[in-house]
Amino acid sequence: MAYRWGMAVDLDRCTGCEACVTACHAENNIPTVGAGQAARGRAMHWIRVERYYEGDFPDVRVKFRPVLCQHCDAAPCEAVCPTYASHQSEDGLNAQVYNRCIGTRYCGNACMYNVRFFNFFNPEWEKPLNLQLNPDVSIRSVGVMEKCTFCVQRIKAAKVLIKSENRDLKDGELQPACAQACPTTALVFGDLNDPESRVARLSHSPRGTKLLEDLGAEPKVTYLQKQAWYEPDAH
Amino acid sequence: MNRTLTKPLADDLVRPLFHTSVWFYAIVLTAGTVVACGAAAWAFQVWNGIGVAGIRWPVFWGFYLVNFVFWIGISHAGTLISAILRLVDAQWRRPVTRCAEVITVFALMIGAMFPIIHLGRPWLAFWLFPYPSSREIWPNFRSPLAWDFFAINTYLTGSVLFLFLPMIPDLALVRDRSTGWRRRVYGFLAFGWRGTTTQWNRLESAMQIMAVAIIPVAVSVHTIVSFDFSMATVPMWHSTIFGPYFVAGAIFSGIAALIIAMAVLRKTLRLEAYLQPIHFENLGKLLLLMSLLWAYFVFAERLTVWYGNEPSEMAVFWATQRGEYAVFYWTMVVCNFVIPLPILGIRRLRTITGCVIASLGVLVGMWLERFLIIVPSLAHKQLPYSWGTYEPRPVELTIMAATFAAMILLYALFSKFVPIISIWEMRAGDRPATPSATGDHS
Amino acid sequence: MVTAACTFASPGQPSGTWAGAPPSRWGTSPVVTPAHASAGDAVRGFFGIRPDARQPFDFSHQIHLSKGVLCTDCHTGVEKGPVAGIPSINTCMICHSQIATDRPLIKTLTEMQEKGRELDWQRVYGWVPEAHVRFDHAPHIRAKVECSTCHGNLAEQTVAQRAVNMNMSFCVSCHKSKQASNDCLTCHY
Amino acid sequence: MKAVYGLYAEPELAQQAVDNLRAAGVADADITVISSEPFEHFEFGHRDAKTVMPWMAVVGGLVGMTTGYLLTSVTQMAWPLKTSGMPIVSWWPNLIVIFELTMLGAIVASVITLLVSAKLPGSRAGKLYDPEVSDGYILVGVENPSDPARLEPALAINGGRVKSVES
Repeated sequence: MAYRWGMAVDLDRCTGCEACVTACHAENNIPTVGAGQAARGRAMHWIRVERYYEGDFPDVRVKFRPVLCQHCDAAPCEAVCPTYASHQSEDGLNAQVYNRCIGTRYCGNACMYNVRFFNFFNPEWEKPLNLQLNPDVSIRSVGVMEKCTFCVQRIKAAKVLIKSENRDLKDGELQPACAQACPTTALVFGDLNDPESRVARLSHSPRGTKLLEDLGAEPKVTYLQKQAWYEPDAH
Repeated sequence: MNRTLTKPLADDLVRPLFHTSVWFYAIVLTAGTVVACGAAAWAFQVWNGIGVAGIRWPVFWGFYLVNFVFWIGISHAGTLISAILRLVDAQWRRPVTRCAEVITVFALMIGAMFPIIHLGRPWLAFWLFPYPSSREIWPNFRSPLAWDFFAINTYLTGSVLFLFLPMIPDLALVRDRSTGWRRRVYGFLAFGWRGTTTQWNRLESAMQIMAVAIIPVAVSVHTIVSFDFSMATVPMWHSTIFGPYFVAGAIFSGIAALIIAMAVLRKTLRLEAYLQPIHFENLGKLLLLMSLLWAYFVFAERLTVWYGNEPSEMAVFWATQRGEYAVFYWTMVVCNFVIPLPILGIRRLRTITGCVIASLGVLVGMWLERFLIIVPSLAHKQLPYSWGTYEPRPVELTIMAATFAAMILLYALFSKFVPIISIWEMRAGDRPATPSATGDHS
Repeated sequence: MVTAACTFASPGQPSGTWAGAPPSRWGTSPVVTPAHASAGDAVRGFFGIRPDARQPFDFSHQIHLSKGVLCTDCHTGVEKGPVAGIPSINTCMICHSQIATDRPLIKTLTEMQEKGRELDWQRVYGWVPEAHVRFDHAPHIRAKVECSTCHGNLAEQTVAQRAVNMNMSFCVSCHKSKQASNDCLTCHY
Repeated sequence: MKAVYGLYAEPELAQQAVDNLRAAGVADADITVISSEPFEHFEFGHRDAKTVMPWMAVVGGLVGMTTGYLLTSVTQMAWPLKTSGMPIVSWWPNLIVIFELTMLGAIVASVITLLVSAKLPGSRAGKLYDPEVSDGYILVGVENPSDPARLEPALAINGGRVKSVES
């Protein structure tokens, strides 16, 4: 059976430590553009932790929301791409095919989550940082859009592995870097087509909502959060 | 009109082809320099990466797309207006059609450059073309950019033919009047035109059919340009009004460009006898109509957004009404409506000078309109955490200046080598139809 | 300063023989650099023009295969992972410590092994970095794709040559005929 | 080529010349009229107005429409890639491409019909022509007449000039 990768993000567990952001940068060879370019809006973070403040001083609470590509089923970024660089993969991933991308940046505009990033220049790593690059991940060249892939290189490797060992994938065996790095296990990744997987069960949780759900993009990332009407004791 | 006048008419309109003033060289040199600077700026951008432009996350489209929409809008001056006037057989169209159609062709060529200039990897722009490749993948026809490709190419093909076909008899005329290399070049371009009755009849039929076909194409072109925006769920883009709104805006700016071009031609080529106040008067009325239509569309768009009170749309709405983009917004309203309305509405002010002033305002206003559609919406998408800003960089400004220079350059060269007013159409227009001579009387 | 984008060789993503990009000359940050070293380099990259690999010496596949040596005897990684592996001198010396030791070339190899030096073999196939193609040998071997499908009949070659035009159409037609996945992410990620 | 022709400044005179030629027994198809502007309002100006061009435009449009349909559907089925949850062959967007190609087909077909039926581009060598047409004169003449002497009086109208071409 085909996989359908998805994620659940437990906002009640997220402490905003940004370990996911760091892990993602390290895993996916995301260039750090430097202060000058970052000030010009060229910073890239496939996953970012949005901070929102609630209440008035001094009674202020901070809310964190990790935002990554939502891998929407009806992704607005896909249909607008004239070259199919952005399309739905057979596993339901929101694929970004770098070699096919000509850099219209239309997908970046169409994405309501602003989780697509553009290589304004060719990336470069100063010695010895080039030695820490992940050999399993492409280095994206200038003029190409990039975004969260749910660590497709890990998915690919796991698929090859289970095929060579002739077995099924175990739930939790495969994790993207962000979920792996999360100290509070706020990020849960897995196969939504497997009803027994943790992510599938969490996605149906009454605490779950989708980000900008009313826009109809049908995201595959579920945000879990204490709801006003939800009383855990009632269950 | 007396027959004896047709030779002076041809003499007048052909004169710029054989007599070059110093001004011509000055214009070509100046505009050519600016165009060369623009080409250098583009080469610089291709070599270093598109990051040298001001576009940034999340405002991925900036000045390039503004200019794209602007120039495609300008292109609606010519072929569309000329086709409509030809179909309704408006006699005053005759000296206007060719200078209008030339604007279309050149503005389209310039406008169509921008989608390539703005690409991250422009050397792969040919992937937008539908052709069989070893990759076995075709363009995605669900993408508005693929629609753009077809719409612009159809319109460009149609417009070039619509301009060139009625040029053939005039090229034949120039051929007959010239010697040496000019005779050979014009002879080649004239396709061996003689002017037999068959040729005239076929030409007229073709122009009639093309006029019918080109009007829906022109409407579709700017509708599809508007789809580039309205297909995305970006606040204040995702609107059903965008199609007609863009078409109206395009014709609006197109007429303004035409009026300015005609006023310049009138002075520089001494065409006062042919481009008369009546032509400016009529185009001025058309411009007034479009100004009112534009105001109506803007009001309808703004009212709907304000009434709907949707938070993400209101963020863009207030940013343009009284926020960081308010200066541009109200300048646009003044340029597109407040200034043109009295100038064009009051008959005494609807002079050539008045029309030119109003047109200059409209060009500025319509350019700002495209800026205000593209940038504030992208800067204020649904998640406030990811709001951003945009400001152009020198490379964008240079390329933009170069496109205006390119228009001047191409127009100057064209009017130097081809009679800018259709001689045969003027001749045909000079002769009132005599009732006794119509119909079969043999 | 080293540009990783071009000189970076990874398993499954061959680097080919592309020149590295020059250090940055523009911008406010060190990450900014043109994608190619020169305009000529850019044009060659666009058309995929690449010089043939030049090997340290003319290794004869023909002789070795005719003696009954199997591909997997030397290219040991091919069944296990992405890269087939280019054998080190140690691999050569498994046999050549005994066989044909009197040949001058083998003598040189023996000397090199003693000094701990390696041969500078060059990659025969390879893609431009912008192609972002990843190729894993192992699944293809498991799917019983013959080595000669892509590498040609090496029993007739001395130095390995580019036997097929390795463009996307070549890969895709084979994937289609074997009903392997044609999802873009199978190879491009 | 031999020819005899008259040059007239006024279309009324040209019409008279055409009528005279007919009266002299010249077939309509043999009369050449060349002018520097169309004369739709005169009988001689639309002797040859019938054309298949509108039909050719329709045919061209249909060819374009078919091309558009095949291009959008066949290529998308050849390598089906899902985007935005839309069907592989999505009619709404495809209609746009089909429309554009239909119009392009119609335009190109009418222009091809124009070029073929008006014999453009063509050579003027060996055909009746006079550069004075460019100055506004209307040329009425007969190419390779069997009896030039008989036609000259028909063309000699007050206000016109009769010329002839030998060899």
